[in-house]
Amino acid sequence: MNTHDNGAKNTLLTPGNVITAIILLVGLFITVLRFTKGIGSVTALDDNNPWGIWISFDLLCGVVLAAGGYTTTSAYYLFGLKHFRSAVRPAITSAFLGYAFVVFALHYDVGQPWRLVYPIFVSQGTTSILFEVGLCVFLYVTVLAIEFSPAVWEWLGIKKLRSLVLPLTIPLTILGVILSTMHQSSLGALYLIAPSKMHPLWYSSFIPVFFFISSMFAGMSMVIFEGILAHKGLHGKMDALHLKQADGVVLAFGKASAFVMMGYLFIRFYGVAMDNNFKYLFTGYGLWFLVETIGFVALPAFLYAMGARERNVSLMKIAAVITVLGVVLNRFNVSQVAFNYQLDASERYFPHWMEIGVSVFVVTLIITAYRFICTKMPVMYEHPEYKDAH
Amino acid sequence: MDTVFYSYHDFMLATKTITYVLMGLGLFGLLGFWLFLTGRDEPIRKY
Amino acid sequence: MKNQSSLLRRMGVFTSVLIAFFALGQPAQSAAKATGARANPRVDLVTLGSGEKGREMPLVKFKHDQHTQALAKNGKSCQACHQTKTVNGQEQVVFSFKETENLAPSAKKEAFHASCIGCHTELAVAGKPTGPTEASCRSCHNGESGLVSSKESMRFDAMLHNRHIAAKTLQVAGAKDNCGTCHHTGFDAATGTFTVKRGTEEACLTCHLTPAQKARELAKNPEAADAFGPIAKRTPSNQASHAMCINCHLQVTAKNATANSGPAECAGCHDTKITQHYAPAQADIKALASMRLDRGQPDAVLMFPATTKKEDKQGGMLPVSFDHKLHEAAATDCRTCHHKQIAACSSCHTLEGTAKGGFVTLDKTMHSQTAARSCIGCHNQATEQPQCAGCHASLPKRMNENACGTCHAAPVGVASEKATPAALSALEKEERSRLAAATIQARNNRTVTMVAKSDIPETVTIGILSNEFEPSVLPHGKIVQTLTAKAGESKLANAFHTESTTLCQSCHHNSPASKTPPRCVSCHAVDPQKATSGVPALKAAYHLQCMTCHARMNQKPAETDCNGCHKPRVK
Amino acid sequence: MQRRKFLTLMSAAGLGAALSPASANAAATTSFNGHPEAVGVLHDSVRCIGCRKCEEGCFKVNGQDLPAFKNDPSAQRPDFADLEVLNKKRRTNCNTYTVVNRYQTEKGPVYRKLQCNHCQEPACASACFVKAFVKTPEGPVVYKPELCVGCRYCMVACPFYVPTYDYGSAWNPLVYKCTMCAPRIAKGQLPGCVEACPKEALVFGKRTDLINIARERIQKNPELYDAKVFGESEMGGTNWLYLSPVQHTELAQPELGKTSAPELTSGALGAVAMVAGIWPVLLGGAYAINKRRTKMAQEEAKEAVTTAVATTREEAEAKLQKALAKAEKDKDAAVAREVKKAREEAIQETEAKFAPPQAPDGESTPEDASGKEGDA
Repeated sequence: MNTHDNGAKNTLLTPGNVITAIILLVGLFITVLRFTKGIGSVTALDDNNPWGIWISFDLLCGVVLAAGGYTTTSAYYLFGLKHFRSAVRPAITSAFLGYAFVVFALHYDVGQPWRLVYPIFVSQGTTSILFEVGLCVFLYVTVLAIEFSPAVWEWLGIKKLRSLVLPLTIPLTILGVILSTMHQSSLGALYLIAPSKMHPLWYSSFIPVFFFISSMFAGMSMVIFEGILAHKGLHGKMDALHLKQADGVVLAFGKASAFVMMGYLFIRFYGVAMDNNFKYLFTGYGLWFLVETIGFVALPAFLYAMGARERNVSLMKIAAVITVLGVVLNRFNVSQVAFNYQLDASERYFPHWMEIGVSVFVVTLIITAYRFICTKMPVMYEHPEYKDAH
Repeated sequence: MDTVFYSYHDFMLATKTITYVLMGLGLFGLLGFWLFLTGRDEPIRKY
Repeated sequence: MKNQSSLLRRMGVFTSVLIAFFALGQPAQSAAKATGARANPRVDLVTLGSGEKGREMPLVKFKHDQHTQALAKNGKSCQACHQTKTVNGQEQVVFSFKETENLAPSAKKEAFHASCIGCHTELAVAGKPTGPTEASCRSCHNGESGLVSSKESMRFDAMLHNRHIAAKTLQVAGAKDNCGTCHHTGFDAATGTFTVKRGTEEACLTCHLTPAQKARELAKNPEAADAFGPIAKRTPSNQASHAMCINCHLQVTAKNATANSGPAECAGCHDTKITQHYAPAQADIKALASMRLDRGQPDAVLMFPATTKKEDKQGGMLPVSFDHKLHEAAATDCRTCHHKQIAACSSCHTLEGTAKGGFVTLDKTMHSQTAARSCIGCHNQATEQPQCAGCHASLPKRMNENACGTCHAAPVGVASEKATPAALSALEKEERSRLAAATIQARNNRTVTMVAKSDIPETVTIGILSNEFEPSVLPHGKIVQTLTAKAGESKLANAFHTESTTLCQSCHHNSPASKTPPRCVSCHAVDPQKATSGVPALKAAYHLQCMTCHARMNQKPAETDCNGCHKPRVK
Repeated sequence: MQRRKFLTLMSAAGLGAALSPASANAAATTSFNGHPEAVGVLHDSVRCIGCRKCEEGCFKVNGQDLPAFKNDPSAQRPDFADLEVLNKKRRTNCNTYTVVNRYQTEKGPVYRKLQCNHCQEPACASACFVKAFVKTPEGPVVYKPELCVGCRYCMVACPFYVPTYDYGSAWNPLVYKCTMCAPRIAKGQLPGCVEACPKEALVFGKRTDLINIARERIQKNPELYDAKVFGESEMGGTNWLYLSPVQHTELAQPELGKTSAPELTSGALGAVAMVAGIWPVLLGGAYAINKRRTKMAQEEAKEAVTTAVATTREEAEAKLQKALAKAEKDKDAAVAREVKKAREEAIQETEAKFAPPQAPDGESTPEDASGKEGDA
């Protein structure tokens, strides 16, 4: 893909291209293996551990890190924060890609991916939290696709479709927030059903709230984080407004993140208090819990706050990276470390390299697709023809 | 038309199905009501 | 070029996210699973500490016996660590470290450090093997050493008791026995002398409460007192027993090194295998076993239900002729039945219940199914020995209403009109005792004749269910003989198995005793689907009966060895 | 009329059933105790001898449906006479619906059978998003393979680690678990394992009867049994019940509490409806407030400018009049020109002073402020 920009043939064998090519080849190889020999041939999953990193990383992390979509659109469209204008399209783009690839990755994990539409169209298990997740993700991908589509129409020059979609912006934004609230929290609620299998420090009847609140700052931090990456890789694609607003977006989202994270930190400990789990804080798991909450929530919240006070954008960028890592850590803690904690070490799960391979493959695809979209479509810049209307 | 539920699960299955349908209707209903509510505020601008 | 390097960098970030998790995640998991050092159990561990607040070091787990032995090797005595005082005219070792009792924690710590390190250093200078010296704190303060105490409570059982009574080295001036050596009713701290009163002996723990008991009582009421005086002044049981036993053992050894003086180190009393360590000579066992403690107790008593109500003095039930002598030999010690204090059961437990008896009524005291001290509870436990458990495991443990008369029977040789609770309780104490003894005698003389061998089948062939197996041949005669022989060994069984068909009824249950009991299939349906709820079907009934009995009596074949009973059918 | 129309609509959609008053508040005032006729099995660990006959019986009934044996008659059958396997901790898998495990306790070895417990409130059914698990009124929890998507959430949800998955199949991987021999029960036969048990350590019957039998056994032999019937209330109760000589936790039976799976998730599911109901109101409100506020700010600014301009104009006019009067007095045209210039200067100055407030980033974007796209 990179060669599209550079054109020259001698750049085809750059390290980046070679690595991308290797990852894609390995990914394709695992894909073939997965769909000919079964899930067991490429994963370390077993009867005690039915959900591996394809759920932990591709689904849980994938969805939470794509939360930038709803945070940015609601900030701009609903709360009228105009200086987020340039962040809206990139955020919607990455959210749409994130969700699309979550759905894509799910095809590897579920046994019969061709039946993925069953819960919606064939047999509705409405008591299931997963039904709700499935329904919301299905609807939200649709919403994001529509929200994202103007960029495509502008790119392709189809004005009619573009003008058909634009009036839907506000209802779609509100629907997006509703759906995000539902499924972000429901991803946590998935674990409500298994109190006996979860470590008490991570099991709480408030886990849906924890997931939702953390999705807010995860989304905001991810916008900042993606901004860092985009500025390195796609600087040339940004217009003046984007470049001008970039620091303002970081400062505003960083400040908001800091405040939300403090609230989140408190409710995590209220959760511990309400289930009287203080005794577990002095165990190995407790230490790990403190690493997660203090090291990856309180610390970045303080870094954000300092950055906000001193108008220090680079400090906030560091905080964003730690926050994103912390949210990933939290999702892994809930879904892997705390889950099945009571089993013997020999019965616990550790991913097969091919599982990691698929996850890396998916991430590479996202990046590649993102680069393609950003280089082709008006995402980082405003399309000259629709400049005033955007 | 009184159905007897022997398990909470069956009860939930019935009530949640209805709730989901109502939720869908409710969302559209609210949108409609919003348009009705703000209909005289100013003409909807077309682009 | 810029694009490629940024892609590389991005990949790096995502990979490090993954690596960061797994690298960080693992130690947390392993830390939570980690267990302590391997357990090293010892009998002689004494935990030493000064009681200082905010200490930095773990408490010392002191190996007492190792030090006793080392001191002896180096020609030192207990006085190296312990002080002495004079009690009953003899110099006795006080079992706390030096004069540290009343020291402040910091001073106590200094004393420990000075003595331990001082002694170790002294030996080190002399070139002898020794323990840790200066500046090796963790050698003694080693919390994670894995050292765990395997100390058991001392069990002063009947055999050990009898050995002390028979010991010639123990004598009390002016008394015909040596009970006063240990049993005392009071202690005069000023003169250091005991007061002794024969016939009032109690267990040590009756007065010398355990430290925990004492603390509990004093917490409730600092001036708590019982029949033996104020509790606050009482030496706790651990101090009392160490002072009495070990000092006596040491003194006997001091007088005569060859005397069989009893242990002075921890392992001697607190090891689980104490009876092996100090087993009496084989020749003495019989003599010791037949010895009887003499506290003026009766051989036989007529036990009446006691009531606190004057007008209802006689109670309703016939008295039990209780063989006290037999039970003395069967019980481990007096406290098996007499728990708090040696007295008649009815002094605390009445029909109505009293505060003194914890409101446990006399009825419960004697008949509780589960309490180890009650008659029924203890007899129930006896049915769990292998020779009894085969039959009794399948029988309900509950008392049935016909069983009352087995114990509550009219005494032998009393005219039926006089055999009423009222008339019997009006008799003189000696006469009641004589009646009880005569009744017990008659009971012991009774023999139960088993059903004649000719009346029972030698083998029974069970073929009604045979499918993949040949019919099973049950060695019926052999089973009856074995059960009869085993039951015959037990005095308890002889007393309670009163009918010739009693043994039969453990298998041929739930039907009137008979030489021709109904066939199993008359109650147990062949088809499990047609069986009455709660009644096992035939196959299960056989297996339940046979397997349970075999397992309880440790008989072959194993439960899962099908071919042990069934020959496989050749197809 | 409206109400009737509404109800008719509802009924037409097949939803009327559960709207009737009796079940409307069922969750708050009624307890669900399972179907009274539901059957189950009682496993008595006091009786169980670990002979593995139940495993064999299960295999006889279900073996041909298990992945390893389905299409492969030559596949090696398990050797159920081998009791050495009891030394290992085993669990069910896609080729075994039931296993017996041995646990060393103070009362010697004790055996416990593992298989689906056929919960009264099945976590698997509650978790399944395609209703592939159904709790039948007869008792068994049955699986519908034709619906299964293979998400394995049932395996996450089951507190007993029962559902297993055929990870080896590429095209038709399914969940496998004990069926309580539902087809056999329908024909009046006993489940395979129950039929095979030589000691009636497994008793089949109505769940309500089984609880009575279990209680009776405990009461008759309190020293043989732990007083708890496992499964009576665990996670809302199970149709397999267990008696044990020791505490059930010693037999690796989890400590579960009484809250059933649907109760655990009902709160979160209820919140969904509230989010769908309240969020549009709050967010729509927020949007409207912001829009209105922006508009008000604009209008205020406009008004301020108008007023200021008007005032200045008046003042300037007065000045002009004065100057004109003076000029007339002086009849000096040159002075009049000067005054006119001063007036224009004053207007310009005031207009600059009351110009619309600038955005924080210094950007003045009138088209932003109107929020054009948002005017849906």
